[in-house]
Amino acid sequence: MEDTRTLLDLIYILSAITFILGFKLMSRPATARQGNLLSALGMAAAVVATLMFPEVVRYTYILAGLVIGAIIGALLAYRTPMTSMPQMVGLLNGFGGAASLLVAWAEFVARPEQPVYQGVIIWLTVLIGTVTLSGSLVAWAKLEERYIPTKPVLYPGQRIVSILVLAAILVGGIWFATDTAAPEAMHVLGVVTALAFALGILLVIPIGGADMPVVISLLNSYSGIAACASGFIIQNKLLIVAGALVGASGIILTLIMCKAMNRSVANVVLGGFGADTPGKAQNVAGEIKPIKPDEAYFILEAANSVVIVPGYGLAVSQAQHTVRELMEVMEKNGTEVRFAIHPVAGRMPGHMNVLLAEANIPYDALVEMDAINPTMDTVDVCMIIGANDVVNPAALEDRSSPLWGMPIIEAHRARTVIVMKRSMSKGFAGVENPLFFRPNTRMLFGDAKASLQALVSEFKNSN
Amino acid sequence: MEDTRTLLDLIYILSAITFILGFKLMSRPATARQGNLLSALGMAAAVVATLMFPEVVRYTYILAGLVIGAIIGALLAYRTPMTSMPQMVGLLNGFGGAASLLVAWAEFVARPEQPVYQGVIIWLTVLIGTVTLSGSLVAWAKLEERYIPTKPVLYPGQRIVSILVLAAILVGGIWFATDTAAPEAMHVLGVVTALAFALGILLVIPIGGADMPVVISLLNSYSGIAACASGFIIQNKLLIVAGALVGASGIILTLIMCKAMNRSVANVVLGGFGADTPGKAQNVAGEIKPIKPDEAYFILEAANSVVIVPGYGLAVSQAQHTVRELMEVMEKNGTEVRFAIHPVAGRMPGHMNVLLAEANIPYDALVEMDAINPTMDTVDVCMIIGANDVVNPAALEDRSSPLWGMPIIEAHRARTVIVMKRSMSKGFAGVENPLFFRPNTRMLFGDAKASLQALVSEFKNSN
Amino acid sequence: MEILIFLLFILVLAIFLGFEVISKVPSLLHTPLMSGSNAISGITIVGALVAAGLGEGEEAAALIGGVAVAFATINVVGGYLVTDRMLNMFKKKDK
Amino acid sequence: MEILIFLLFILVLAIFLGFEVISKVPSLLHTPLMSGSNAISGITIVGALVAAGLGEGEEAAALIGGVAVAFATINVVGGYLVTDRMLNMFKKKDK
Amino acid sequence: MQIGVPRETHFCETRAPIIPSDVGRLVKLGATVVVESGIGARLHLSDTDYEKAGAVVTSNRRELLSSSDIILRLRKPDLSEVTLLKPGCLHVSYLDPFHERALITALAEQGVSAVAMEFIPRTTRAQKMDALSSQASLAGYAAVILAAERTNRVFPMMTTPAGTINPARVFVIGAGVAGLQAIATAKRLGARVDAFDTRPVVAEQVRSLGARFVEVDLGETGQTKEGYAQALTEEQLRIQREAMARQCAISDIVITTAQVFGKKAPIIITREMIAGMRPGSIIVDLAIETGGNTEGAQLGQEVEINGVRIIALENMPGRVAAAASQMYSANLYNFVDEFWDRENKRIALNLEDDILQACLVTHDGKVRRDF
Amino acid sequence: MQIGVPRETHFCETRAPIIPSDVGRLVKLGATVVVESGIGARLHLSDTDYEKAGAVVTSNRRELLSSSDIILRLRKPDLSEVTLLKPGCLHVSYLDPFHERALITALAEQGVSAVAMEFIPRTTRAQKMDALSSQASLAGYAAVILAAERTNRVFPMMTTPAGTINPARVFVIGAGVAGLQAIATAKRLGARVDAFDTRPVVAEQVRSLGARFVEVDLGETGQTKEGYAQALTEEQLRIQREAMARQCAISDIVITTAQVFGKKAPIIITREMIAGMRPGSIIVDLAIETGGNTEGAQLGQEVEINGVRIIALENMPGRVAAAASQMYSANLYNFVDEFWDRENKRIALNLEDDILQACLVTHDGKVRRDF
Ligand SMILES: NC(=O)c1ccc[n+]([C@@H]2O[C@H](COP(=O)([O-])OP(=O)(O)OC[C@H]3O[C@@H](n4cnc5c(N)ncnc54)[C@H](OP(=O)(O)O)[C@@H]3O)[C@@H](O)[C@H]2O)c1
Ligand SMILES: NC(=O)c1ccc[n+]([C@@H]2O[C@H](COP(=O)([O-])OP(=O)(O)OC[C@H]3O[C@@H](n4cnc5c(N)ncnc54)[C@H](OP(=O)(O)O)[C@@H]3O)[C@@H](O)[C@H]2O)c1
Ligand SMILES: NC(=O)c1ccc[n+]([C@@H]2O[C@H](COP(=O)([O-])OP(=O)(O)OC[C@H]3O[C@@H](n4cnc5c(N)ncnc54)[C@H](O)[C@@H]3O)[C@@H](O)[C@H]2O)c1
Ligand SMILES: NC(=O)c1ccc[n+]([C@@H]2O[C@H](COP(=O)([O-])OP(=O)(O)OC[C@H]3O[C@@H](n4cnc5c(N)ncnc54)[C@H](O)[C@@H]3O)[C@@H](O)[C@H]2O)c1
Repeated sequence: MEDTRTLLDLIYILSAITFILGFKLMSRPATARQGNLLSALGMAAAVVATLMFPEVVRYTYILAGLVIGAIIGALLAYRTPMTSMPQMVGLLNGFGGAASLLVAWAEFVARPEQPVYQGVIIWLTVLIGTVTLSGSLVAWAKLEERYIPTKPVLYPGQRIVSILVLAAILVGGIWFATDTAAPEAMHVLGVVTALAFALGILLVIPIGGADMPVVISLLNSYSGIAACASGFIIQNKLLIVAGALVGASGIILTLIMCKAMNRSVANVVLGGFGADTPGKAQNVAGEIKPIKPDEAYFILEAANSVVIVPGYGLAVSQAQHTVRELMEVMEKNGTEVRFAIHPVAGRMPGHMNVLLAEANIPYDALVEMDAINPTMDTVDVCMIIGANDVVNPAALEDRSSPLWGMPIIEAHRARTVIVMKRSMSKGFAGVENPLFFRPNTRMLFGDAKASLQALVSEFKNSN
Repeated sequence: MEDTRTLLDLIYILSAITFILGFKLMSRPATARQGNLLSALGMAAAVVATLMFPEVVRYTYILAGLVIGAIIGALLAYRTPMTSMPQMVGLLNGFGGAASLLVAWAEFVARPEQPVYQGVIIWLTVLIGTVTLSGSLVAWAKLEERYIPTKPVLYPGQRIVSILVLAAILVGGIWFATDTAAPEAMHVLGVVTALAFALGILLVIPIGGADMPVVISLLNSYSGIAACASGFIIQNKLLIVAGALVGASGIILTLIMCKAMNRSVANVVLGGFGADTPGKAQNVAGEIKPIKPDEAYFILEAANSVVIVPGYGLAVSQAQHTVRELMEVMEKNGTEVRFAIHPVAGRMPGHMNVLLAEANIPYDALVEMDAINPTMDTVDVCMIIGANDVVNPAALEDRSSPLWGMPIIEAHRARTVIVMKRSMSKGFAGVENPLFFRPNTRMLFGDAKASLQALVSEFKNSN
Repeated sequence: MEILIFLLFILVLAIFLGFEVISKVPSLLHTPLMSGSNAISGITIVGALVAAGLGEGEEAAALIGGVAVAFATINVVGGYLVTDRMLNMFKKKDK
Repeated sequence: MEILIFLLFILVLAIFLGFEVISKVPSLLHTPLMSGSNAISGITIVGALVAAGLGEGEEAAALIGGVAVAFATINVVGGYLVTDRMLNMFKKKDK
Repeated sequence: MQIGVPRETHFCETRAPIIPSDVGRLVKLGATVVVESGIGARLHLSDTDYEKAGAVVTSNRRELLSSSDIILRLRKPDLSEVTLLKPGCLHVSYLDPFHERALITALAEQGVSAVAMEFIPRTTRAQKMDALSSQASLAGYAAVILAAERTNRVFPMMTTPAGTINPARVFVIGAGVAGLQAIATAKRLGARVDAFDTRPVVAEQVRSLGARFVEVDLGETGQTKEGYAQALTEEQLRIQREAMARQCAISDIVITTAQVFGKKAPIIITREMIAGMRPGSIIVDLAIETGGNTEGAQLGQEVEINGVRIIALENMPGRVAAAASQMYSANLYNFVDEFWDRENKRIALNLEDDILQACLVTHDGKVRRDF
Repeated sequence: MQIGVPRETHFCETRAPIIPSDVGRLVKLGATVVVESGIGARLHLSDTDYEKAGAVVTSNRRELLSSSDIILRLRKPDLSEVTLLKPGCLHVSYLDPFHERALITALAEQGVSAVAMEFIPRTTRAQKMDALSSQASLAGYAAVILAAERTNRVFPMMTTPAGTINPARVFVIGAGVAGLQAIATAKRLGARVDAFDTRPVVAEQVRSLGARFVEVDLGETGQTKEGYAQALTEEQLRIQREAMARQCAISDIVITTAQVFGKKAPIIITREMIAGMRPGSIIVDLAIETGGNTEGAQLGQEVEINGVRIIALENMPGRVAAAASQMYSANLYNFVDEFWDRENKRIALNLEDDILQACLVTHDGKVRRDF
């Protein structure tokens, strides 16, 4: 008996280790899959060990729950199209919250008499678990673009309602925890649960669809905290360790995601009430998709062939040396890098040649427009650095364009196009460039030199 | 009573947190001092809390120990010249090991009847603590260059002797742990202690003086493990946490140090039996001090004025673009960067000009030899990139040198000199360069371009 | 109380570890990592199992526990599988 | 035994934390960091204090404990002071 | 359709209007190409080279001129040759329209559709046929090379055992196409380069080549919608000259390219300014064919004033004739290609086209635009 | 001590042996400096410039020559002037010692201590007085500028709306001081540069300038301890010519600098090789003053063979006379300074010194070294 306990505890320690290692491995692309597998193994071990617990005497519900859960889980996982992954994660997360809240309820139902501190913990678990559940459901619905409008839902007095609900939950908590054995305790807890459900909705519904990933990450952290709290209820070390890991790392991850979006968490969660997303649709068909250097890095890292199209902006930012550096690191990474020079790029004939020669880019790496265009379909990434008119597809497609008829470098035909410029402003010819709105185009805004330097650092830091 | 305990435990948790945070802070130059202070505070809190322990009833020995220890500790800390710091750390570390071993002894003497597993832990603590003590003493003596020769002490059968001693200790351990209450147990433990002392000496004495820092780091990790083990003896969570932190981080630190020296731990500790150090003294007076890019970075980061002396090696490695990059990051860091071009640098008149112009280094940044020499004393760092003859002080100091009388760039007069070249090989004139052996010179070996790139990355990663 | 202190100790260490363990994650991995850690948060299944396994006279609690097991299992199974599917996409190009 | 398990849990977490907490240390900080962590390893003073504080009938153990306190104190006091002195040297240039 | 390309007859013309590879491309379009014998002689291109590319080589210039549907040439035609042309034919060349009213009237009267290369618009689409640009760019390059050859200084800085040689200072006035290329070339050679232009947008372009832009506050200057500079007021010119004088005094090489489209080039460097310059300095005046920016400059000559050598050679692109011919020839080909009706293998002038609107000066017996 | 500097009289000499700033430095040493009137005229330096720097200007050349304790000049003295020199005086100039036995005997007989600039050793310490280096380097630069001016191609690649112009291909044979500078200059201008030399150590130096080294397996070649090339065997020369022929055929500009110290320069480019080159190509022969590397090259002339222009002008450094004079003058000053006794304000020749060992050809009435 005592020995089984010890054995179980040792298994728990091992599971905790797999979770920690799993996290480590998952933060690097190369090892992420193993990390996930490892932590899944740890989870399986923990489940099996728990089933051997001396307290576990009834298996009907357990079996039923496991079978039903596994089937639904597997179906969800395999049926969901890849594009709906974020909302799926949100949904699953909500279920985790539900489980924690139910565990708290079960403990309370089983042993209504609890010391005050346990009462507090039960209340807390219910609160956090429920908020996670309802918040996740809203996030899911928003991303699915069903049931709830994607854009922020705003109404006057929003904050006050939320604060009132929260206050009511607090009062309920005090009431409940001071005497969990009181006859009305169950009802109080019931009301708290309902209010918490409402709170979750209230908190998430005013946030725009584009910010949902951050919200989901935050809710994920909550579900970890809920699990951790329920660990205190049943005094289970593994729950505490795993829950705390998820809770803390979730917060960090949320911060990282916000930073990558150039937003603060507060801005997303609070001020974000109705914030507009940075890349809004414009007149031209399609949407602008801005990216950050680290994402551009991942695109370039995976590319086998890259064509760089330099333009006047490269000269303005005097980025010729940096572009050579980028070329070198990409070539080291096994990527074929070529430069396609448009005849009118820059502000004088041969402008680009002057720059590239100064940076010692070998003549062999330069390809003429006529030579590059036929191969453009097979190019993984076409990177456009401070060029605009010379890659404007309107020259081929729009008879009314002043550029109509001019041969261009057909960058739009590459698999992915990365455009580096500072803003959406026009080029020399003063015309809008539909390339920037194409589905396969990503805009990397900023001074060309700064963007290139960021890319080079990404390459250098990653090995 | 119960409440005091809880309070104490809470204080322990806080101390543990200060240690963790202290470690974090100490791994960045800017915050290292606060980190140290924070962990000292945590330590003080832990000591005070322990003094309030209900078990602590006698204060004479405690007071005596504290006073004597504090005085000696403070004296050692303030009297030691800065240059002897590493050995001082080694010595202090040995005292920590001694304390752990004595704690184990005390527990054994106080309660000779112990379960087997406690016996094992006591034995382990004594073993590790004692090895730490004697090993540290040897390391200290080696670094002090007193009592023991600095160079590896080798004798035939070294390994066999060590293994025999270790085996005897193991046997002693089994004997001791199976029945700690047996009359001969104390003698057995005494013998184990003595043998462990010998083992520590045997393990460290064959390692050369240059590797001592690594050894001390490893012993430091041991002393953490010893503290951790003694925590198990008296079932103290703080000892376990702090000891494990030190033990684990010590191992990491040891690995990092070995990596920085381009050695493996095994090579240092085992194969290192008699390994020769990479930078050995040569005919010329003085010693070569190789450094790694990260150290060079710290020197440059702190410099207000840097003079770069380019030479033929810069051209060979085609590092002109990289040197401009380095210049830019240094200037961004607020450092004044100038280039001093020696008239005969390179292999044709104006060779350096061609390179630097290609890299777009502004003419204003170039200073002539005659203009730079008078100001050299005020230059923080003179960085010599692939130059050799043109900075050879023998031209000024050694009448027998073939370079005698040639004006040189007087790099040796700068506060610190960093020389980047691939090896110790000579320049065009084929003569030895005493500059490389000066006390204020550091050699950054490697292809100039690679070294410069490493430096640039250091600058970029650090903000 | 002693046990609570222990749990607290463990909590503190785990939180720190949680903060440390994730430091620089490329944005490419944000979603998978979120999803993977979501699966780990399904550890609450352990608590659910204990509740659902409660014996005689604890019908109600056990039933709630059973539902909790179901939810937690969806979270765990779905979470790990989804994560794996996502990561599968990032397989390095074959060079 | 329960307590031992707790201690083990704590040990494991602390070890991981130890590994994580130090990742990239510039070689400039190697010696100070070593010295600082050496001071922390003087935590054994806590054990020494308990031993030295033992009451009647434990003369011998208390005496040993007292010596242990002395050694540990040297380690702690000397360690922190030395570290501080070293770090003091690296003060940033005033820009 | 027959395309005829006569040999250039001007004594100082070293370029050829068309090179064999473009003859080949024209033949591919479905045209018959007739070239005059000796057309490429000064480029070391033999008649056989042209024949191999598919041209018919003839010595009968009159016949060539009168039988071709399209005439491609470089310099403006002699007035005497206009009457030989086939009425209704397309004639593409420089025409110097601001000074050659008579010639243009004659072309109109002959019923020729005459295109003036000078009037190709400076739009992005028209750049491939823009000979003004292609030739100006080479002129900028040639000016720097010429200056480097003539000066007794070296351009780059050289730190040598025998002392440090300071880099030459080059000052470029007018940073249009020619000026920018001059800046780039001088920079490449290692000189310290300063530049000035009245159009404010040029400052960024100058800096994008790594040179310094000399800031002078002239007040409002502006540019035409074509991108050409506007003429300055007398007061503005005075302020400019003052600033230029200071800069010239410290420069070793001054290259002037300032032009105002359709007007005489402004005088920017006066005799006093020259007197303020160091003996041994060099001025290259690239605006000489429209009157010159330098007082005392003589078309086609190198004169020395106070030890300052003023180079005002004509036909600067002709100094790098191989490159200049290649580019001009491509400009001509691109022009024909743009208006070629591939189905019927003939030229088809769409008079609505904005390029033709600008450059087709005579058509159907009428002069089509005023200038 | 009086230092006398006569004016250079050779008709094609544009350089001055000394420039005013170095006159000033010599005066500071405590010497009296006398220069001949008109010494700097071709550099636009007036007599007043020299006077301002502290020189005495005289028109009496004979007097100058016979009264000075030290004579500094550029070219070798006329045999007729040797007898004018003050016995025991120090005479520093080029002496062309391999061809001027009679001159050197005369100098010895006159009791002059004559230093031959050609014999300044190629050591690191002596570099500051090494005129061979300083002038060769400028010759390399001037050769490229001259070639760029003469060719009708442009050096850099230009991708333009009117097609892409390929970079010129430059081939440098002999990558000593002059060759390296030629490589650097051509690279700067944007050309594709290849180079060859028989000394294997040079490959790294060529690559350090970003050019391609043409690998030819000649077997053992080696260099003297002075760093000069050794003459090749006939067989080796044949192999070399073959490889060079291939490279020349694809080059637009060929610059030859191959010399073997003290011997006639090797013929590397034969007439057949020239015939294999493209018409319009250019050869600049920098070795012409020691006989030339090109068959058919004429000293002081530009000849055309099969459309290939062979430029073999003399005094190439003189084309950038300002820089060349500055450097030569510094070389002279550095020489005087090196052996100046500052206490007694006089020259003090330490005959043991390794530099003097090498370059002092006559002393005390005797010819001191053989060559
Ligand atoms: N080649 C010639 O001889 C010549 C002569 C005169 C005119 N042109 C004309 O110039 C045009 C050349 O085309 P192009 O594609 O090279 O240039 P472009 O169409 O003028 O576009 C340049 C782009 O670079 C961006 N940019 C400017 N500074 C930048 C910086 N520091 N960092 C990043 N991006 C920067 C600008 O966008 P942001 O402001 O958003 O950054 C701009 O859209 C053609 O229209 C051509 O006709 C050519
Ligand atoms: N300026 C001229 O006209 C001229 C002409 C001919 C000769 N020289 C002579 O050349 C010398 C010039 O002096 P200097 O100081 O410039 O050069 P140096 O004395 O020849 O020294 C160059 C140093 O660069 C190092 N090096 C070579 N390749 C490298 C690489 N890839 N990365 C890092 N380091 C590299 C070499 O050491 P490692 O092998 O250890 O890396 C070598 O010691 C003088 O003696 C001068 O007299 C000059
Ligand atoms: N769209 C295209 O692709 C294209 C192609 C070629 C040129 N362009 C544009 O055409 C325009 C004209 O170029 P260009 O080189 O033929 O011009 P240009 O030859 O008419 O004049 C040369 C330069 O002299 C300058 N200038 C005039 N008066 C001056 C004065 N008093 N002082 C100093 N500078 C003076 C002008 O501003 C111009 O930059 C430019 O804007 C150029 O960018 C456009
Ligand atoms: N110590 C110094 O500081 C210093 C200074 C200047 C020169 N040097 C050295 O002096 C040496 C001579 O330089 P230089 O320029 O006066 O040499 P040079 O003028 O005598 O010859 C020019 C070049 O032609 C090459 N050459 C000879 N025969 C050839 C052949 N058949 N084919 C191809 N190339 C051939 C030589 O190797 C040399 O590189 C070099 O080693 C140079 O590095 C040293």
